Amino acid sequence: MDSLGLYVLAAAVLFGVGVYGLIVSEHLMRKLFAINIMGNAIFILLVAASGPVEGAPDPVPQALVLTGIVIAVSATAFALALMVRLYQETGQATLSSRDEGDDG
Amino acid sequence: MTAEALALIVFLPLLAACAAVAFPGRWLGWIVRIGLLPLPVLMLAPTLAVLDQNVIHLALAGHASPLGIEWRLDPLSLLMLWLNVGITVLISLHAGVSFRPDSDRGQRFWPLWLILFASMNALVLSADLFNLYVTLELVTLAAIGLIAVESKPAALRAGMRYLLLALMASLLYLLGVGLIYGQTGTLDLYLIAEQIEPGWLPVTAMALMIVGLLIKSAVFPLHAWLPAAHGNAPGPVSAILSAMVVKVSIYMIWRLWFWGAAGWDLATAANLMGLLGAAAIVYGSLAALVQDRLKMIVAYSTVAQLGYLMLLFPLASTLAFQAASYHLLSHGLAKAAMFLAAANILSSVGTDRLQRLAGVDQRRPLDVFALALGGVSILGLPPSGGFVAKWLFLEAAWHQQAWGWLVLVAAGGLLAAAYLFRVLGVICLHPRKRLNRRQHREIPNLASVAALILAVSAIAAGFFSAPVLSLISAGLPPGVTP
Amino acid sequence: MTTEPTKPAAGSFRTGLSWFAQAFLVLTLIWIALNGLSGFWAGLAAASAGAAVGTYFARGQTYPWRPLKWLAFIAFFIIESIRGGVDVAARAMGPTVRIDPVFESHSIAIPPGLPTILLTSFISLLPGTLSVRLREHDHELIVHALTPGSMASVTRLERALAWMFNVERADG
Amino acid sequence: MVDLALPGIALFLLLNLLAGMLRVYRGPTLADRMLAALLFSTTTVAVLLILAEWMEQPALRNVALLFVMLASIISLAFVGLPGREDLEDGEQ
Amino acid sequence: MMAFLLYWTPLALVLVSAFAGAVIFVAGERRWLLRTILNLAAAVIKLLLVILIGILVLNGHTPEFRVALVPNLDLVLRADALSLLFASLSAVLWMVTTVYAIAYLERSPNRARFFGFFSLCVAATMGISLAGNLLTFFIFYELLTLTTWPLVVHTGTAAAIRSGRTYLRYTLSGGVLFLIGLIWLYGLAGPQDFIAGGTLAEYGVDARFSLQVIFVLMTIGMGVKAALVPLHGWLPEAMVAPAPVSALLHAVAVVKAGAFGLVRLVEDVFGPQLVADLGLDLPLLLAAAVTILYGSFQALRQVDLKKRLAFSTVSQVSYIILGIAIGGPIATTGGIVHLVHQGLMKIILFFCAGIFGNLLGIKYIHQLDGVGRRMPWTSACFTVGALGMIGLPPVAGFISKWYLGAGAVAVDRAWVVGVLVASTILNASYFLPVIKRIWLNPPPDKWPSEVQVSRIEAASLVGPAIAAAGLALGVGLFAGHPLSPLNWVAGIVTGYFP
Amino acid sequence: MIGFLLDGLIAAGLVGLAYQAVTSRSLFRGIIHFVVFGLTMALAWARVGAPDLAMAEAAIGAGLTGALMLVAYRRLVEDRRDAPVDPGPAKSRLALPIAIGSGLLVGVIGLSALFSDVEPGQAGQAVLADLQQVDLGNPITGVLLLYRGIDTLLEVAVLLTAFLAARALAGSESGTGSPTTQGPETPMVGALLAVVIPLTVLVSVHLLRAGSYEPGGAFQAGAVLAGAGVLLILSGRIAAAETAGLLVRMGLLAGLVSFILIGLTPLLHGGPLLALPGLWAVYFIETAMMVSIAITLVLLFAGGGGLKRGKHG
Amino acid sequence: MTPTDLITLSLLLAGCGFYLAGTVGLLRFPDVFCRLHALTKADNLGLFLVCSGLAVHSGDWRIVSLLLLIWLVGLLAATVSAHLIARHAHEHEADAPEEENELR
Repeated sequence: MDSLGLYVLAAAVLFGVGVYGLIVSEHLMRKLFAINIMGNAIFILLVAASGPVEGAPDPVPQALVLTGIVIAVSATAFALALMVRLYQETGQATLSSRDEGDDG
Repeated sequence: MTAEALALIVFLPLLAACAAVAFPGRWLGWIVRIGLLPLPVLMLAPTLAVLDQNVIHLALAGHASPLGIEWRLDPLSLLMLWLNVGITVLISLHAGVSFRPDSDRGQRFWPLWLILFASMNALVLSADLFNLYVTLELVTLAAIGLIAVESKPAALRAGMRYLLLALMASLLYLLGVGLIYGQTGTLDLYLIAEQIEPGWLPVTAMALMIVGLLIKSAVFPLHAWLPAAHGNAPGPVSAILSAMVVKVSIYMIWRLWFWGAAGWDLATAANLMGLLGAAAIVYGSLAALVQDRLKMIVAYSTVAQLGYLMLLFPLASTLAFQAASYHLLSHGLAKAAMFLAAANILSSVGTDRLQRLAGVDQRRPLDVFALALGGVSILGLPPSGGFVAKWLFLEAAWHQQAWGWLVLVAAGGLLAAAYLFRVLGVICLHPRKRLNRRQHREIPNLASVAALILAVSAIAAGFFSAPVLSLISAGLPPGVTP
Repeated sequence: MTTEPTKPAAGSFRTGLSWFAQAFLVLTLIWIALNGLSGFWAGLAAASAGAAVGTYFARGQTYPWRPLKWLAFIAFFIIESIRGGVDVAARAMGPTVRIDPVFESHSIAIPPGLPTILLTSFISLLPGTLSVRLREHDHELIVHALTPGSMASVTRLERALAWMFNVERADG
Repeated sequence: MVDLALPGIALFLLLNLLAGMLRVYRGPTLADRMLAALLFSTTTVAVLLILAEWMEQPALRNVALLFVMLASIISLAFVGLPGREDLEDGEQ
Repeated sequence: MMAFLLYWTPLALVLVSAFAGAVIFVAGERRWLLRTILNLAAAVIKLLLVILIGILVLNGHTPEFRVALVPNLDLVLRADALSLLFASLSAVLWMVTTVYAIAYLERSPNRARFFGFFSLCVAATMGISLAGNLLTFFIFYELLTLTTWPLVVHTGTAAAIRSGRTYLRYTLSGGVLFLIGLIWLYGLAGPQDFIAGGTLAEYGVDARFSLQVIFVLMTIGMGVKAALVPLHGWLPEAMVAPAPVSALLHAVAVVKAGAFGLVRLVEDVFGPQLVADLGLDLPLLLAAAVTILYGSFQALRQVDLKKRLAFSTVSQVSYIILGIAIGGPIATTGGIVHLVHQGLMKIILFFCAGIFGNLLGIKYIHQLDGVGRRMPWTSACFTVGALGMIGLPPVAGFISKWYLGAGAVAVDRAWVVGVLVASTILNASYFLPVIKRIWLNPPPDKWPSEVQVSRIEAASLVGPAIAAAGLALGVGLFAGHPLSPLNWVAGIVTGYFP
Repeated sequence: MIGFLLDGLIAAGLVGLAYQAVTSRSLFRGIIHFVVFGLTMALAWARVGAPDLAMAEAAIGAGLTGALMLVAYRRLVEDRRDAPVDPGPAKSRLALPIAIGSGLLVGVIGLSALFSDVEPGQAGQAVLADLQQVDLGNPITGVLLLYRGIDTLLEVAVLLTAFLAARALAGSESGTGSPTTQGPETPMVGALLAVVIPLTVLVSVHLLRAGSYEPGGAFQAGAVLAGAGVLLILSGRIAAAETAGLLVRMGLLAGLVSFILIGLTPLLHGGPLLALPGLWAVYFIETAMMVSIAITLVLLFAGGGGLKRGKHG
Repeated sequence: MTPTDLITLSLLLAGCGFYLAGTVGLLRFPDVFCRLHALTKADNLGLFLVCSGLAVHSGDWRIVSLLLLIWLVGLLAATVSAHLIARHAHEHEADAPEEENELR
């Protein structure tokens, strides 16, 4: 096993941790952590699991992950804004819904 | 011509969105018009080209796949494109009233709307797995922004739930994409079919992608986010969400399944998908039956109707393809109409709780009419687009001796009838109850007219199916039995 | 390219210009350090952009250049900060923690602006002292000392700064 | 020789960092937890510089530069927080 | 010009009332005059169109409108002789019903909605009558379900909503079975137009089971509307609808559509020969017989006038099915002609019941005492209708029964005559007491709730009833005329039994 | 061997930090752990041989994410009502099995993908082969702009969309709190800014330029620049405004619009869509994108529709 | 081993030592202010030594200047951060005994 395998393993565990956090956490920010962690796990896999090209690492997965990171950041920032807004409106930063059937 | 037209179809709305951000205020209305109205005209060139050549490849930046990204326009994507353009333009009529461009709301709404539109066009065209991921994210973010645009608590909560699930779904999809790339070294949807044999890794990759997309398309039992999101969003947004946004994910599943995994033996999985669809039909309809808010009923109806699209997997024949595609179309039109009508009723009465809508047909006859017409198509009663789809489904099921699916499709309409007639009954049939006049708010007629046009198109779709269906049958995936 | 940030001084155009010029010079040097002479024009553009942004948002006063004094001060400072590091390392690694923390108040004798700032930030690197907060319009500094005797180094630093900036300490 | 020692030093620094992270658990105050973040940025910079030397990836020096430039952001953001630890809200 | 007429007249016949309905919707509640004019004009135009088509058909043309709905599946509107029979019945009865309904609903709310759907309903009925293949028939059949639902629930009372729900449950489920059968049939044999004598006649016996199942599915699908026992449950409940609706439902639209569909199914799709070969005629015959007897028994038990009429319908409509199930040209003629005869007679009865209910508040049979003196014209019409139902000459009903009986004997099913006799006795025993009450019993001091109406209004209520009664007598008396329904049907039937 | 240990330590650190981030007792600790997790990711990327990603992660993780989280956290605690901010973990018996299951799944997938006879990436090979003809040293920049330009274009659109969506949320009444965290003014912050701000601008241009031949590029540069903006906001030099001024709007859109317009121009003379007409276009678009990315991120952080000079500016 | 290597190694090792000291101080010192002492002084010295060691090792003037720049900026960031954290702690926590905080 080489270092890449190590990182792949780490990615697997990270993914598990992310899933665990997503299920267990009530607070939205933690859910976001969890999702980001899952995302990072997948990014690692993406880079690690694609073989090298002519000795150098394959640039395509890296470019993909770079795009993925930007998207993750965008989504996280928006999610945080949404969470804050939700908190301002309802006093809750969780999804334990009390009044789902609001008049739309 | 085609390349130019396609480029504009994607980028004109995007540029208009930019312009809408750059010049809010007086010009916004015109910017939106420029961004939307030329699109139906622009669609002509690609349409002619597809009729002529059937499939058009467009290597972006001149680099064909696997090096670059390709756009690929075939009959199915052409249908999706038309559907998106048509429905968006029609809903925009409504949105032009409910989100007036010169208002503050409008300035927040329109850029996102245009981006959503452009991104769906880009998604439909794209033939690259990762590019699809990016467009899908764009669709999702724009859609959630639109859901939450009025910042009502329920909508915020629904948007948040949707966002979390959508992010998770995208991750699953992305994982699949990564695996596929690792296995094949290419990301082109149509190249991977040639590259991989169905070993367990490719199958897992495909499964991951499909599960992710199933979440995004809210197929039972992954539907939990949909009713709240669609039921609490502003009217035009609910309409486009139900009519298009969930559909594009299903469209992607079709692409993966029938093109990407062409030639795999997926019978068991296909039956599983079909069962999911069946469960969605039954569950969605039953859930719609017990809702007490109009928009929630319509939203659950979407959950149910999405189930029909899943029946394509077990049936997988030309007829089934035509059926599912036509269902896509007719449901899109009908559901958009119903959501718009429901939104008009909601904003007119101030609530959409069913008990308080008795007699609203006096006040908003056009909306109720649109609702009813849309409902007819949803029920699959003739003569409507929904009926054509249902008929084709039945025929497809018959030809494969798939009696279970046949009965399901046939009986599905009954379930839909149960909740739709409940709505109509409550709305129209309380002679002595009158609406409280004070709460009544006038809405411009254009809003109702938009709903009505959509509803009438859903019905009219029952009469003009021949060209569409022959188009679809010209673009069948490789693996489908005729 | 250091600053007195509370408010831009009056006659700000000239100070601004000179601040800009200094920042520009330093940034150009840094660019050369990063890239060598390749992309020099881009470097010039970057340096001027950086200097402009800095001038716009974070400008302070400028001080005349006295390279020799600065060098001498840097030597002093490096020695002192090594002493500081060794001191705290010794205390941390020792068999018992020989500290007796105390808050001290130090009234600043050098003028506000860059001298005060340097004082405040360097105090944290000196043996046994940590600047905690400025008070009384930046004239009083609360210092956290590991041992009561540590305040001597503060006075030494202040004297060095006064020497470097050619200012008289207020308390003579 | 040095090239052999470099990863060892990086490893040592990381272990060191790991030990420092204990402070985050121990707390007890918000500020204590921030200290760990601070420690983290200084240590990581060193690790990155060493890695740059060892792996012959000069770009990592740029990464290190980013670290030090942007490290203060978190401190600044932290300073804006209302200070009392009772804002830590884990337990009821 | 001729080609144009031949192509477009069937569509025009359907669209006339659809268009009228749409305009009525748009015009809204308050445009009474426009609505009335539209209603009447559409009815007249429709009648004229039917006459036009009749002339065309008599001259040996077959007007046909055809458009592809789905590739290989056409929507066909074609006026053959049988279509024309049903279409003219509908057109005539719609005409009188419209007049009646305008007066009947004079003061009730939601008239725009009512007349809008009323018109659409007629459009659907026209579509059914002109349908040139099963798909088209199905489309309009479902459309009919849809457009009659608002009429059934029109009053909006809890009972109405309940009955509306029952109605939907029955008809939509029936529609689903129909649809499955239809798909099956199309899968098996491909889409084919109606042909006299049966499109499937040449179909081999190897798909015997499939064909049997298809026949059963479709019979159930249509039997729901035709109120075959045990699928009749919705019909008595639907009596909560306003009288014109009941009249229309029972005499023309819904029930008749079901029966008409069965005629099409047996004669034009399967063909009588194939039905017999498949051994399906006897079960159908039994179902019809049971329905006739059961309906009559139930009618006997009802004290509510409209309910009694409803069960009477259940029983009478099955004569049609009985006729086609017996087989042979004579009985078939009797059955099909009963389509017309029953329509005319039943509409009289419902008109009259509506008048009694509307003007005097009479709901139950015992309240009819002496009404003959209060309302002699109406009562006379009622009597004509009732006697016709019993089968007394010279009213039209006699002719049907005669042909049925003769036909049954002709194909060696004499036991059916027994059914007919029993049914006649039952008919007599639930109608004669009513007639006796009307004419012989003394009137009460006070009617349940009497309403004063203007002369015009009264005339437009009673007029249609009289007209219908006249027609019912006329077709009975002039059954020998070459253009009478009887001869018309006889002409049609020769196509089935070459 | 030592390298392996190093990697092991980093990997273990990642896992531990992640676990702490989602389960630690208080939300604040979770945030700290998450930020540190991001920084460790940068190390991991460096080790995996992806310095571009390390740089991106550093720029984002070191500055933006942490600041975003902390500011959001501050808004939560400031606006605190009766309900506790963090209700703590939910009890779920299924969580652990599901998590372990999915972790195992991903592990098995990942390892078998790693050890299966992986096809050398066709796309990657094609990129490396094709890049020889172009004077662009960094293949990743090549992929991002030349070969998969639409991805990048849409990625900028995603960023813009996130901002627009967040702005749409802000509503008219709630655009109050600019996340200026500076309490009483201290000259130290001024000193910091005076050094860091010009330097970040310089470094971002450096990274941008470097992007064409070594790790770096528009996103990294934009993120660094955004870091400068965040610093300025935190120190009160810039504040959130209700609406954006013309300059901000232009900057916001520059990347997307210039990419689209330049991408459309080849169509005028029959060229393929999005084929950039030369390296100048790459540089131009990258510069515009850097500005756009920076401004978008700053606006997202500021939580308003625009920027204005703050009270400490 | 060349003399350059020797210098490099010893500088690096010394740097490690100071890092270690910083961490030990961080763990051992009683309150946040004392810990800040350890962190700022020891770690910055450590960074300085590591940088110098690497500078000696590489010998390229551009790398040296980059290292110098990194160190200077790090120094500034560290002192400012330390100051800010100290001030924050001083403002907010002087009145709140720490042991209570731990449990809250």
